[in-house]
Amino acid sequence: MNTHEYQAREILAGYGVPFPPAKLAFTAAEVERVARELGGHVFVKAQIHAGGRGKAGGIKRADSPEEAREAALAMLGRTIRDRMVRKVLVVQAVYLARELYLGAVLDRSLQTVTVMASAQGGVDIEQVAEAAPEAIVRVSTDPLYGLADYQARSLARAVGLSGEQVQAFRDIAQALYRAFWDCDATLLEINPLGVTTTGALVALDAKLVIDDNALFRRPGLAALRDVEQEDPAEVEAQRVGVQYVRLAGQIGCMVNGAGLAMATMDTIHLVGGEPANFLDIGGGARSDQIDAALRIILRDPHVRAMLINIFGGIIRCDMVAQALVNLLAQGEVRVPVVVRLVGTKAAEGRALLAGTSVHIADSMVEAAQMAVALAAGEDQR
Amino acid sequence: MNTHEYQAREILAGYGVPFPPAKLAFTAAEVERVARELGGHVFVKAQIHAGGRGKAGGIKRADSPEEAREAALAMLGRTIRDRMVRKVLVVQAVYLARELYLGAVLDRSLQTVTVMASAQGGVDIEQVAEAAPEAIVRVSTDPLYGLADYQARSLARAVGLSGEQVQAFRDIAQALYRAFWDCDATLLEINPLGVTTTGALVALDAKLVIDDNALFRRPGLAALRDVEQEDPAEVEAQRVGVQYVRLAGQIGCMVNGAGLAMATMDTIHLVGGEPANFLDIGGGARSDQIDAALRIILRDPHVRAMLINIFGGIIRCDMVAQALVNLLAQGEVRVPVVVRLVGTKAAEGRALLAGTSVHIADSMVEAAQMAVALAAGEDQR
Amino acid sequence: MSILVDKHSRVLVQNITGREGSHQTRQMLAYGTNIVAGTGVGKGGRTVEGVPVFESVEEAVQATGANVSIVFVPAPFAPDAIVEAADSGVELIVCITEGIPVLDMVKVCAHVRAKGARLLGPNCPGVISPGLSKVGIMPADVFTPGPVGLVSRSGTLTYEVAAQLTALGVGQSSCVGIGGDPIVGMSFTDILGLFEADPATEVIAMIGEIGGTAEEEAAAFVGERVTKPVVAFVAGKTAPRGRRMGHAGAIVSVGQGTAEGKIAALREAGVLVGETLEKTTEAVAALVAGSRR
Amino acid sequence: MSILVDKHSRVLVQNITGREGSHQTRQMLAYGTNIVAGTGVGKGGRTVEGVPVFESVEEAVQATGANVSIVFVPAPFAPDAIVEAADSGVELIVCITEGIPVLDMVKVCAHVRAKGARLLGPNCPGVISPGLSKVGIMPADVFTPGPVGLVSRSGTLTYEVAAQLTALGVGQSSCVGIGGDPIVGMSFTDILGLFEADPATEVIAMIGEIGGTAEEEAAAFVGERVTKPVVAFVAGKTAPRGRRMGHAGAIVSVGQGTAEGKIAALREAGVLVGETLEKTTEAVAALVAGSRR
Repeated sequence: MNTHEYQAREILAGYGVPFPPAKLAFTAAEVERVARELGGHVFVKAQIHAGGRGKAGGIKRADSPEEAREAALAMLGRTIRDRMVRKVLVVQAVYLARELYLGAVLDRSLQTVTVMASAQGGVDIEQVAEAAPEAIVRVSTDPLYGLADYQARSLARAVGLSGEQVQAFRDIAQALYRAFWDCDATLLEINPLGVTTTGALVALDAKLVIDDNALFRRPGLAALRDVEQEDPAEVEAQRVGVQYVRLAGQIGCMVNGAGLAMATMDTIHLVGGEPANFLDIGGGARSDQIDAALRIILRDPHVRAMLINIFGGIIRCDMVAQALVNLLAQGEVRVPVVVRLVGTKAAEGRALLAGTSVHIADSMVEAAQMAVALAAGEDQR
Repeated sequence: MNTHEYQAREILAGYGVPFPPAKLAFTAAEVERVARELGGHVFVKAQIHAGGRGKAGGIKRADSPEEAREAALAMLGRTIRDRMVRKVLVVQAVYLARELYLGAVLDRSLQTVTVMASAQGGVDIEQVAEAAPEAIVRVSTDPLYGLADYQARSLARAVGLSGEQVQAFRDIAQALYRAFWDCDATLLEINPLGVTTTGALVALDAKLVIDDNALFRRPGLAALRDVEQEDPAEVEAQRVGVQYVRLAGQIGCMVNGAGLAMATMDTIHLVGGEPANFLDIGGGARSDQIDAALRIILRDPHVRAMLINIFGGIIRCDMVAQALVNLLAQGEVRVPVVVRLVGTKAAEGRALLAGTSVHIADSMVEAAQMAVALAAGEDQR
Repeated sequence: MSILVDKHSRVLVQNITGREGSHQTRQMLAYGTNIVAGTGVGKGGRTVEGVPVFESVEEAVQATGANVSIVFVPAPFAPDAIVEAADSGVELIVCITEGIPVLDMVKVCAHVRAKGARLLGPNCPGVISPGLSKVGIMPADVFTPGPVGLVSRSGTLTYEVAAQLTALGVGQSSCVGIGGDPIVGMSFTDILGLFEADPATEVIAMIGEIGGTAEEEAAAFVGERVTKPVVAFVAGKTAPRGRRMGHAGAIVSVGQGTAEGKIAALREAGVLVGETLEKTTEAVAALVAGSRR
Repeated sequence: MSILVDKHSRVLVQNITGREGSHQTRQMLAYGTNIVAGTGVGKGGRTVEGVPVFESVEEAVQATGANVSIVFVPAPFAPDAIVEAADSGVELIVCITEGIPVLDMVKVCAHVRAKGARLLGPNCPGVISPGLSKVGIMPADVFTPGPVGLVSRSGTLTYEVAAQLTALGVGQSSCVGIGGDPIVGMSFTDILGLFEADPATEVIAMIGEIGGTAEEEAAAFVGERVTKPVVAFVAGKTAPRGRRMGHAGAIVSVGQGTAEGKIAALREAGVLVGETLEKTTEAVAALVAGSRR
């Protein structure tokens, strides 16, 4: 689960991480007032669940309350990176000498938490990881002992800190590490971690992603969820209990199993199409879930054809076929459909679809080829 | 560091451990009022740092506010087990079917925390450990994973609980375990953990001992210290930085090193005397510490002779001798003194003592024999 | 022969009294799996499908000598169930449960390692040694005994590949789903080592996916330690960065986990990587035919 | 020969720039200990008594090949210093520091074990192999080379026993203080095993005290694995229950740790237990004389 900057900030501040003074605001007038309170020189930051908001106009410097008001007017109620801006964080401007990166992620291979730092802060760490992986320094923690002082100090020195900054960095890194565990985070980062012109460390942005599987025991964190920032189709999918991720292509697909769903997407790409989504209905989906999943796909205006790829196990192919037949009968299926059914009750499923407009394929490759061809035909209509 | 029942109770209650309603009171009038608030049927419990207060009149049942007042009058301002009663806890009476024991201690051998339970609660667990060790069930925890559900359930079943009681016990045991770590405890116990006549679990007494070495990082816990409940000589020793424990004998001893101090005590016993104290001045004691240590011993009215046993290492024997010479000169030494000096500057130390009333011994056994004989002579005077 | 489970496996079903546990117990018994015991909190003393139910794993192990367990305990309690099994001397623990908080698995995996037990999963379909024993939830009829060792992070891809192999007339020694979570017990590397040592396995098929570095580590292991031919497939070439593809573990992040990187590492190590599942299974079949010649 | 340290030990002093660290460095250098490096936070690049100071253990180890460290870091930071040494590949870590919270040591000992390092202490005087190397704070002049292996939970009792042995003309192979805290790294058992394997050690002297069960475990180990004669002394027969006798570890509680229980267990295992220190050292001397005859 994603959180907003102001939420992550509040959590980290609770662990003693220093941030510049700031306040959340919902209207331009509020922004102007807050900017005045904060001394006039501020940053106005759109609170949206999207990376790269800076380049997209989601972070603006203002040197007077009036400028802050104007910056807010350009954001509030508008869409940045496909996300509606409902609130902005007004942050007192700080004069920085350098921008560092500090983050914690899971190290799957060592099965523990890794703390990372870089002297190249202020940009997306993914870009640093690609362009200059050696610019990211990592330490692996012992989950029992935690992030050792010496490890935090070595990160501090590696990013060019010295003297009292080393202890300040250590305190921030250990706070981040503790917050990571306490929040059941999968990612927690401070980027940039600024070094001010007077040498002090101050956190200027924070990002927290929480393990969805742990929300059941973190009601306080679960309450931070901002559904409005999520794709409505993904919200609906989560509600009915299927896994959906919107993609940019034209072939909607419904598959059981995450691995098979990805393999299906890859096959579509291989034969010249692009998947419109990832959709895994899971191993034991019910009729109503299948129905909901099909409707989610059909609601996507970019979908030109649908591919259904089911390996029947606990889930029965005839149940999937019946759900599709029902939708067809209701006239809800506006695009050509290709179905591949294997495993439990596959023959029964195919029998149900006989006589409908649905195309039957034997293999995944064949199904993908048919779907791509049909989508191209749709496009020409 | 020892804590009071009401303090341990408050801490555990913060972790969700159920206790009957109760209130701390400092005067008999207060006790009467609280007893009335609590419905009249209460226990009045002296808050002192001493075990076995029940048998010594420190816990009394009252069935009316007036009875509670009388019980309090019999305690407040009096001494129970050598401890002054300054406050009592007034606890609503609960009707119990059974009394269990639940505690956590350090397992030195496995280097982790062990959680113990017994169906024989309500008595000193030391007695159970001696009389019927098999009546105590133990589980060792993984410090990373903590007290597993299954372990808590197995303890619950072992002490005869069943049904919903098992989950209730699990919750209490896991709360106790978490509190143990959070408090840097060396002992944390609920005794008795009562089973009410309706089958509910309720904690009726709690004992918490905190690791002195961890107090530096637990200011909130360090503030719980009640110096008045401690032996003034031990408080003074702690203040000056030496280790002192009052014992029942007549030979005061001052030694450097805990092991050597115990060996000295044992030798005194072996030759027919009894040590009046354990006193370890440590490996690097200063003059003022040695002076303070000598005064602490001399202040004990039971002391009939003093034995000083120093193995000079970092500590110099001449410094110890000089401190003693100074005290002698001030006329502060009211009992015969035997000194054994070995190691760094031993000859110089002995030279300083030549011509004084101090007896010099060569070996530990000889020193003990001399001290015991001198003490006997003092007694006959 | 086979790896992990066979006719001698004495299987314990943890939470056998639950809906999924009892259903799958029926399926496993029907396959011939030697299920000797089950556990159910507060349900000790009952039987499910003729299998005796115990209050704790310790009691079950003492009474029946169970040495393999399969966990159907709901996510909030599954970590505890794994720890209990490891503490009670179970040698192989198969955790089917999906949705366990990943930081719980950091603790559980460390614990299991310290106890010297083996953990498969969580969020995995289990393991089947066709014709011998099934300790998992896979549809049994697509598997058939033979010389291919199959290991996968994905459940349905395991079934798909096994079905295609079976259709091509190629059977399997053992098929292992290691699970789709970011942190799982046994890794590709562990399973590859077992297949390498298993006389019944002639060719190894490995089905990876995006996320993490397990495939890269497997590639290094194959290069150094595996003499048997390995064919691989990696799912997720078209997955966008930073989005979780169903499996909690299927996410590309901080420069790690792309399909391209995995495929390159595997090819570097001499592993044949199929472009599609069909080409992958055909390559496996050809290698089996070749080794039989 | 000796155990733990000898002429080949390359010693690192952690917090060499502190008062105690620099003082003891002088003493150890005077004894001939091969001190190759020191650490001091924020003090990298200096020298202390001619020894180069590094910012981290890792740098010190890389630059000097140090394989033994001695920790003079104050209690709040000592756990971290031990972890750092273990992570940096130091083989033997001697922690002199007193007053470390015991639950910190639960974590630290688990970490050190997992890293495969050895830890002596905390709250210990260290180890001396007379004539070869001293990695500790003991007064050197009471020790002399010879055939007795000495191990103790107490510092001053170590010196006392060594001095008495030296006075009796009996030298020591190595003298080890394992520390007076409830949780320490190497136990009596670990050291007994090393003495048993050390050709230079003919007789073993073991000085225990009340608290815990380390002496009972040592007794069981002696009964099963030690062929060399062992003489023991246990301090604290007159200590009251439930009171801490100086050492955090010297406390009798929950039915464990009495001197009587320890002495009985040791005698049961064939260990000669002296009633006083004098009788203990005399027994050791007699055994040495006997074995020399």
